[in-house]
Amino acid sequence: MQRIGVFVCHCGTNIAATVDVKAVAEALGHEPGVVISQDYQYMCSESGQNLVKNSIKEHNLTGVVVCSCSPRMHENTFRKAAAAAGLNSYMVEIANIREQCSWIHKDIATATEKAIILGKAAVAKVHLNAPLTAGESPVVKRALVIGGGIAGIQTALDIAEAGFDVDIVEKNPTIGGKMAQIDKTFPTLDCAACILTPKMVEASQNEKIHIHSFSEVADVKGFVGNFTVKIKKKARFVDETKCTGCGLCTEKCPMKKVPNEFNMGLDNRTAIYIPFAQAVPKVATIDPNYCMMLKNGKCGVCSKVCSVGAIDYKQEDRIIEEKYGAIIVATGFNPIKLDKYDEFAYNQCADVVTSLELERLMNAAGPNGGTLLRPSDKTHPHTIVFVQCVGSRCDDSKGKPYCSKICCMYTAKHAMLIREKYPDTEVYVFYIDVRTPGKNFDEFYRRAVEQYNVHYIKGMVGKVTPKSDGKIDVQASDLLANEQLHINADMVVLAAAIEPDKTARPLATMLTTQMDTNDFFTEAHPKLRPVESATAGIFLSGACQGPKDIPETVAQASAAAAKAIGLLCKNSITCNPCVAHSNELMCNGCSSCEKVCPYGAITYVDKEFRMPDRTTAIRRVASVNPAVCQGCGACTVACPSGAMDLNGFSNSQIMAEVDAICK
Amino acid sequence: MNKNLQEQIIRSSGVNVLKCMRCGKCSGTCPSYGEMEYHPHQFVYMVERGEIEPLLKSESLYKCLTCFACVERCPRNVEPAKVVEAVRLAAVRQQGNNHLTPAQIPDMLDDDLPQQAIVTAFRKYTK
Amino acid sequence: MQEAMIKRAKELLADGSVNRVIGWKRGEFVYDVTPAVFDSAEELDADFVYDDFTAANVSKYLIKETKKEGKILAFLKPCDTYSFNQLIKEHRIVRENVYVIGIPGGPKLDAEKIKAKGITGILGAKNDNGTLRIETLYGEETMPYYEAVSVKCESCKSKKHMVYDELMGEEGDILQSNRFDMVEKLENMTAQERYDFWREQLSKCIRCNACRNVCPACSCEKCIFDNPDSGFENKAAVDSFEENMFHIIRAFHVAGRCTDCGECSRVCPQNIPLHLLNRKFIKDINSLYGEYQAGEDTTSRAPLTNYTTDDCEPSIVHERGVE
Amino acid sequence: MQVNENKEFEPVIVAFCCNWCSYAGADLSGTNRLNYPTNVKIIRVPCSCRVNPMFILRAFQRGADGVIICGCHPGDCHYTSGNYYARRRITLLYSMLDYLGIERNRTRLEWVSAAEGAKFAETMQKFTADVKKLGPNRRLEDLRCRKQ
Repeated sequence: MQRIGVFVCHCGTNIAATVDVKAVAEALGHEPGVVISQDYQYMCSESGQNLVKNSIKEHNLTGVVVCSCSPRMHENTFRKAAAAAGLNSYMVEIANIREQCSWIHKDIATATEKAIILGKAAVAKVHLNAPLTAGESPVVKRALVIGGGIAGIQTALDIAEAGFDVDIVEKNPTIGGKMAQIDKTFPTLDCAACILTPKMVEASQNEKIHIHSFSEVADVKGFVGNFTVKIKKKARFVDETKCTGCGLCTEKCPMKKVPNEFNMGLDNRTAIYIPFAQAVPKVATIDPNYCMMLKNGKCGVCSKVCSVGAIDYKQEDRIIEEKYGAIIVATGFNPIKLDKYDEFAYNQCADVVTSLELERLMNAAGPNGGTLLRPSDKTHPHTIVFVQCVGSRCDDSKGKPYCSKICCMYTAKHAMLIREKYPDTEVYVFYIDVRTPGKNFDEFYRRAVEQYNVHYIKGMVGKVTPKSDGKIDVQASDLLANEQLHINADMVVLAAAIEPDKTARPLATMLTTQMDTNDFFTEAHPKLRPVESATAGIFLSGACQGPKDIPETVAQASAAAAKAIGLLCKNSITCNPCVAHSNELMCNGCSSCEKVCPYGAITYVDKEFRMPDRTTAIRRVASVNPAVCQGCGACTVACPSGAMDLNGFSNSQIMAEVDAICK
Repeated sequence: MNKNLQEQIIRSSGVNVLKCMRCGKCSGTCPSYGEMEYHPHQFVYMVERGEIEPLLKSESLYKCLTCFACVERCPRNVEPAKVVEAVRLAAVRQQGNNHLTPAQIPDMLDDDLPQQAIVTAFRKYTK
Repeated sequence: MQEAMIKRAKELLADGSVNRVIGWKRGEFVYDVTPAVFDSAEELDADFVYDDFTAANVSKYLIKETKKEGKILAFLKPCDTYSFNQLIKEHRIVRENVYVIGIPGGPKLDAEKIKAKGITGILGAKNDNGTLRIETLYGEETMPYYEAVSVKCESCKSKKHMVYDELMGEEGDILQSNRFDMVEKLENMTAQERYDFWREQLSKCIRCNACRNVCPACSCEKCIFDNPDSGFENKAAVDSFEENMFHIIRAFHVAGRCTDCGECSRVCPQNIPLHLLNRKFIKDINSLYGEYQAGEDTTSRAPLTNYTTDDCEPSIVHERGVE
Repeated sequence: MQVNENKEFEPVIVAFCCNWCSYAGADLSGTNRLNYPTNVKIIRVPCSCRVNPMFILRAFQRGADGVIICGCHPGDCHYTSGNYYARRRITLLYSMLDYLGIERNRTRLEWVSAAEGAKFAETMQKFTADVKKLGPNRRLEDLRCRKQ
């Protein structure tokens, strides 16, 4: 029989206001095996913990039940306290009487009754607890960064700085991501390329960083400290090791009518291409959808002009496999498609553009060499209307429910840059709210209004109508003047909502990390663990976790790196001892458990057994690798004989809880 | 502030006026804007504040074309046109208020107006 | 058939291909035929039986037998071969240690059905063109043949052997059976009717464990119901629901593994239609996750150790059929 | 089972919640003070695939009036595939219970993420109301044990 101590926490009034804690302590004190039952103001406080520690020693306790907040909150606190008093940490069970009782119920009588039942269930479980010892598993000292935008680059640089090898997997031919497409950055108005490209070069030259561009993660196996990842290196039909990036092939390629995705399709590139001048790696890539040699075997110009013989039309996708201790997700974002917002005429009129398209239109390396011209007729626009919140802050059926966060600031930036460069231009910004929480952000926005005379109008554009004279009628409401406006504009710029990259969802499934309904990765704790996923060893960097501007992205990238470094520094990590184990005497060797194990933790061994009639027989029995097992319990249900059981959540423990609740 | 009327309008329209984020897109998109005293976003806001009487008295009620452009465009699915319609219904339902008398009819007639429309309108706007 | 089988068994014993034979011998009564292991030609001559009362499935015995020294000869009816394959899949039978001869199967006779007609002192029975001629201590009795056919053979699913090293007699086909008719009938009842039906049936259970002991899928080294550590041990009913729980859990444990050999119902002394539980699972698996016949092969993944990402939700149970 | 005529029937409801999504979702409904009936008692399991059908039967056997299982949404399982196996097992078990004449509304499986505190509370309210409507679980009683 266990000697159990029960400790009921008041949590100030959080619990005590709706649960009669004294009655709970009293009732649980009568449960079999309970030798001491006490209540206390704050069990998690130092003195509360000391109460537990002293009671363990004084009453020689073999089990502890704490009736308090969720085990997700303080289970570890009390486990550590128990361990400090010489009791195995896994002899502690928590009855959740705050989140699952006092906070949701109002009637003291029924809430107290429920708290007692929850306590009884925990006592019943502790009776069947057994001391567990955690094993250890080694940590592979290498990190994988998925995504090579500013988030991924910063994370990789920081991890490399700490002395660990890092691989960056980037799906595009070059790293750089969205920041490489941006012209200037707010609120300083410095050139994005000027601050990004040195980092790209630094990443490519750092011998600890290995860039797999034009590659994708194909498969992830394993667990924290020991992931095995398959990376698909897509065929770029150019030998990366030979190509010098001279660009001769891109000049000679006869297929010149390929929409240039780097310039948002506003101009064209060739079938063999280098996305932009500062690309890293600066290696050409052949687009198989347009290359005539790959499509019908007629051409081969690039191969002829290449002086180093880097062109390889026969190249195929390659899978490489590598082991990592930590994985950092930095898959970033994209602007949403605007097809369903007919009212803004985005699909009907070339002069209605998205903000990212405007970045390219204004960029010196963009389609117009940095002169802002209307895409339709290449004339200088005199009236430009900016529309904020296009697809952001919508009802779910109409767009994204969240604020995309960066639009207010980049719109102010655009407006200001235009007014600076072309003072003859009238700029209107239709806003719902101007959101500028950030260092020097509101000052920046005020400058746009006060210094640059940008017309900020509180209201939303209702309708955009392209007219036959090439102008665009913008119909909107001015809520403060309480009037409807018509603006005869030359260009309309839509601040499209941003959404996570489409590759994030399948990746999350591979990584077994959680996502919210918008496909942003969910952090382990919204406040206290913002750069970790709930899955150990997987970290989150940048906009894959939620909309972010560049400084925030970089800050989070470094934070994720710090967390990853903290893991990589360790030689081994303590495993979760709540793993499955097989009772060989009962195991049939039927392989059911092996088939459902998501980690391949179960293998079979032939063992000799003494039979009842004193003969011996060799039987095939399951054996669990405790370092690989993650403790999901799928095997325990697949096992018909009940040979497979789970530490900490055994069949008998769960049934004891069921019995206690149903009594 | 008229709580009863406010509740009636919210219930009969099925619109949650609290969803409105005051962007004004409804009014930005409204083709009858110029003829209305109170604009679509004001309907939503005034119902939220319980200021129903001015709306009931306003000609704006009958200027709404029920074209549903505001419903279509509202980013938050607030459906202002349904609020307008609900206020209109509330006006119609007010006991003893005949909005139309038989004597007024002859002046309104013109050759293009279908007979059925006259009958329907008469039914709708009288008690 | 019996003579041919004995002859072939003796040959294989003689040339050393096998050192034992698993077959059947008679018990106290002529219809009381049970599996038995024979070591010599003499034993075969004396006791080996294969007749219309020989219904038992010997596959399960091979779990233990194939772990012994030498090779054993097993005669398997078509339905037995499914069980045999399933046990191979589950690594329970050592295939190298068994020589399988496929033999024609049923329909087999159910002595209980004959006795139910008031016919006692049975000494033998023969099918004579649809009429069963029963030799008894008190002279010959007759009854319609089909009325004496055992339940498990009434809805035979296959006359084809899934596995054999050698075949005696003609190979048959997989049949279009009506085995789900009764399940469907139950499904179409109201919940109250179903409840009443099962309450009456399962209330008959005396917990003799015959169903479990005969079932080739119920071949655990130690049954959880016998294991004091499992938390499920209960040999005698302590609560009114216990027997019912036993049968539901047993059906669940064999779900996806049960080949529908029908032995459970055949051996039940209380005539509980236990096969209707197993067939419900089989029918559900077929309709929800695609056709699956346990024991058809030795490699495929069983439905319960498999999944697809677009499997139906459990709410389908609440949406279809009769409430 | 004795039901006091004067007192409203209060069902015993056992909820199995996976540690990663649904238990966290339950905690969230607590954090947001979203009320659901006291009848619901939660048992924490690592994953919905840990829920052995035997636990459900045991609960019914020992007097539960309803059993609900909550897990991560399909595709979001912390262990990749656990809830897919659970989905098959629980579907088949519920179908069997239905076949045995146990009322459908006594069993449920619901996917609740860690972010869905409101959904958790709503689900529990609805489920409790449904079970309450059914009254005490009659179980599959043994006719021989029947008190005359």
